[in-house]
Amino acid sequence: MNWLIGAVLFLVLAPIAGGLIAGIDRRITARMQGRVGPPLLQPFYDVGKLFEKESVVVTTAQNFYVLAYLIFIALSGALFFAGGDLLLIIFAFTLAHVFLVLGAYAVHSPYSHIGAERELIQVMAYEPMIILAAVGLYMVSGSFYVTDIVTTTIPAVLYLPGVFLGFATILTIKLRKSPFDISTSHHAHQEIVKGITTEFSGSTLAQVEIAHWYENVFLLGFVYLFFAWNPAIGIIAVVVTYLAEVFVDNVTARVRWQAALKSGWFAAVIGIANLAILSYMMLGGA
Amino acid sequence: MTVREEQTIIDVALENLTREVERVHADGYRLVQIGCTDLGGSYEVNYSFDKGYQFKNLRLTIGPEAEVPSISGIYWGAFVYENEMHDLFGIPVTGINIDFKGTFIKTVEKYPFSVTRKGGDSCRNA
Amino acid sequence: MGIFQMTKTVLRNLFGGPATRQYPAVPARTSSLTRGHVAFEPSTCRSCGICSRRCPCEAIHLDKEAKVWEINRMRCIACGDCVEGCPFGSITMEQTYLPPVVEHVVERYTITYVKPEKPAKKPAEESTGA
Amino acid sequence: MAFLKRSPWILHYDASSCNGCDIEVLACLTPLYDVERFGIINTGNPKHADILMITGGINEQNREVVRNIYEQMPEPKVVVAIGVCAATGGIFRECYNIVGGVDKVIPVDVYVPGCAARPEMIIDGVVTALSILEEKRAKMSGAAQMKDDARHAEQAGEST
Amino acid sequence: MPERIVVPFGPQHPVLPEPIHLDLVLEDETVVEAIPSIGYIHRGLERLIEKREFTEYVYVAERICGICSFMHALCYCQGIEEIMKIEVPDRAKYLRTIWSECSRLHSHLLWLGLFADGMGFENLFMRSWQLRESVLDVLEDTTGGRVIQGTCKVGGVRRDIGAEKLDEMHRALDPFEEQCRELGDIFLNDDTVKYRLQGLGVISKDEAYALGAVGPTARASGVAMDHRETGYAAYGDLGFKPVVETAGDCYARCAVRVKEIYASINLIRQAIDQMPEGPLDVKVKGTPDGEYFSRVEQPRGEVIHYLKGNGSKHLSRARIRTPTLANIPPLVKMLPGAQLADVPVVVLSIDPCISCTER
Repeated sequence: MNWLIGAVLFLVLAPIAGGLIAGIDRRITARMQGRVGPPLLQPFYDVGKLFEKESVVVTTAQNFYVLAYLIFIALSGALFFAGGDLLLIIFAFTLAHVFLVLGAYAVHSPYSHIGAERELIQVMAYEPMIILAAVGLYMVSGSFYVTDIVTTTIPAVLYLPGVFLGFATILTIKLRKSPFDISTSHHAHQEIVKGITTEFSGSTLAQVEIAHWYENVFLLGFVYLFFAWNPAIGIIAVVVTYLAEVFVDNVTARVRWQAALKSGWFAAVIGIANLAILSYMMLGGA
Repeated sequence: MTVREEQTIIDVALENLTREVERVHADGYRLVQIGCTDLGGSYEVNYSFDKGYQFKNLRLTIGPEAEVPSISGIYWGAFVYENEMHDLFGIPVTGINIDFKGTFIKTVEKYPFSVTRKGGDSCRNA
Repeated sequence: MGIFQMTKTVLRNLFGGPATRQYPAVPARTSSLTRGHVAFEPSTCRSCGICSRRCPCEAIHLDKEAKVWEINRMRCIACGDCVEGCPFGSITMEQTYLPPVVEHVVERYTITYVKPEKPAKKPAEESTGA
Repeated sequence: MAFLKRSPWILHYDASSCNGCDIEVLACLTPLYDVERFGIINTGNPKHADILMITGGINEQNREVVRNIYEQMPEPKVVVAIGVCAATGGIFRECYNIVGGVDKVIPVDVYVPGCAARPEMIIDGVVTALSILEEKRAKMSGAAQMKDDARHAEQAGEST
Repeated sequence: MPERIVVPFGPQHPVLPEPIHLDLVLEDETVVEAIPSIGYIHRGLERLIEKREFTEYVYVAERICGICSFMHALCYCQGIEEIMKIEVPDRAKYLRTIWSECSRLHSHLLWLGLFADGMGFENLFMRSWQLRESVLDVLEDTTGGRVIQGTCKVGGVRRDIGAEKLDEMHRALDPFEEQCRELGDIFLNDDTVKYRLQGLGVISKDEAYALGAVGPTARASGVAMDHRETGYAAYGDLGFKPVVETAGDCYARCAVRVKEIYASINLIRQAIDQMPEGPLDVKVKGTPDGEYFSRVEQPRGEVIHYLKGNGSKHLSRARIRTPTLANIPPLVKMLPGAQLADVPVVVLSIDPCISCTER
């Protein structure tokens, strides 16, 4: 029952790994800014604190939506690490974000609503690319199942450089990093306050935070798929990709949502071009 | 290249105000500020203009009841000063382009600088 | 390179170590002129009252009869006007800052200056309270 | 379980200060002082904040704003008044539009003296506030007490 | 027909440390109309003149604003000195110039930081404020206060800067300038910064002049107006030219301030080189009787202190017109058409100092 072990391990370990990654991220960011930065375990303190706080419930629907968001994010991650179908995983993943947007819409705050709108724009921006990434991996490995993609011996990234580049671009959106941290951001100040999470507080916000951890681990897992033929290279690639994201976060200003949308689709265009060339080569070769 | 700054003050009557301001505007002056002074029985309103560091003041002296026409039709930006004039001094200004109607600066005491204010400005936190 | 203009600064920060002054571990940076807080020497004060008249915040209160000099720490802006004005050097500016408090502080000193003889040195009475 | 002490999130509001204390509060976030070392984040969102830092005295128009922000913050929370203006109105005390210190509108837990308060003093103020925050949390998780009770009791416990 | 929503912007808002309130009418995310409302920090400082003697009021003038604190005191003192016909010693004038320019440096660096923060460029914010700390250290070493200096007084200055300290400052200027230029290059050349700033909040030269814009806001639109040209304090002796840009957008306003930082460093260098010896102050006798509009160029633009004395120890009127108040009409004209994401950037581009504005 390998798949069950993978799923359970993910559900248990991902929050720990995600929190640690967030902690490392914050420390590196601080160093890049010439500061000392918070303790490594700071994200855990934050979430722990949020559970200690009084929960100001604006509407009960909000709690339901946020919980659903957490569950679906965890589910998509679990499916992924269980070696499930990529398309199903992406569907669950998208559904999770729909719940988050609904949660933000459930409260009456203009900032929250604008944040929700921008989150939807983000979904539109990254969705094509994420599907293309799945298609690309399918073309290389011949399967949509993560189990098959991981066990393939073909160096996927060599066939899919454009897809990987596009995926790295939308990764910036997904990790909520500058320049695309338009709907909410982990640090810094924003014109829409905290955007989509403005009205969440206490344990609700903590759930959003944990969902982010799951999400980040899942996304890094996705990055690994491109390098899956060699685990060592894969892990290095994941680390380097993440560090590059942190670096980009620190050397750019936030752009407007129009640019985020354009960048997402531009990434998709690169991806499509890559796939077109690939299929031409494969057809030619066949 | 130091420019010597000069300051001139010209008294104007209320009925000539708009005309005088228009003339200053036509001369290419920019509006620097509008400020009032409470003379204890009447107000002194200074319309200050500047062109190349030459400082020109139109001085209007009015009684507490007089209404002042807005110059925001000539200098669009005059509304900030005119609203302030209304909120702090209680001088009615007519025809401001963006009239906040007394909400530009909210004060506990109404018209804290007005001539009709007598005593009553005790320090409440002593 | 237009897009990663800040790279140099970021890399220098990353590898050059943080610029942070580790405050509670390292004492606060002050200079000889730093206006921290006003200190009072009760043994030299001749109750002239210049300080309390000059104070722009009315933080200083002098009771000549009771020989009490008070400073309301919650009003004092540490401008140093009283220090400059004091003809007897009873008020000085200290470089250290006052710690945060949980309620208003009025410091009260009893003036111990004795008129013709040498100023007697008595320990300053100090009480804290709102 | 004292996570609260390790992760105080700050909300800063400028009531009617001269900017002196405001910029010093912001300076606390910057590399030389870096309060993130203590897990402090400036959230800018009352719903996420634990510590409300107020600079400047209360005037007529911001009175409601300050109260509103305070009420939006979830319990437990503390208020730190920064600078003498926030304590009593300072040099502006006698102005016609100044009502007085922040404590005229909402309960204040810590006063940081100074004009302008320095970043080091502000850090000290936050550290003082943390222990009060912890006490409030302990009260909250204890017997179901009225919020007002907790507020009074905490003042008695502050004399350390 | 896009839906119109009204978004209240401020008074408590993370991007703006100060409470300014704007009612933004949005169509999707585009601003159609912006109505500012102020008054959240109105204190009524002008009337404090009734309670403070004219020499004591300097302390109040300093606290009109904690960022341009020294310049407010300077403007006030120069006004009184003009009314009372006091000739300030040369050394005091030079010291005033040095402190003014230090204040400008710290104010501009502070603004650059906030501006970067408004664009979501957190690292640049940190870097600007890190550089600003070295200016604050100099200010603290020479005046005793980081943000409120308290050294200007009617008739001169209260403190001297020793020859040794002047030397040290002079030596520190070169490395400091280098760091500032590196910072300035990021603001002026980074693509994401340019993307956010160029073509945003454009105001033409004629418009800027007609709306009464002052300071960097006016100079960025090509209006060459800088009060330092009138040669108050020691500016008359120093080579000085206003920094002017022509584009009139947020990028130009940023560029003006960046270049003013270099200009300020240069001015400080010159002032230290030419520093005359002599007394620091003259004794102030009598009381002011008369009126004067004292004008000084602050980091944000021209500030005016209208002072009117009646021969008693208390002035009869002090009217303070601060640069931000004059820049509000241009701001109201700049906002429509901007994206919601750009609102903080546009608002910050005039360098609003609400505390000054509302006094």
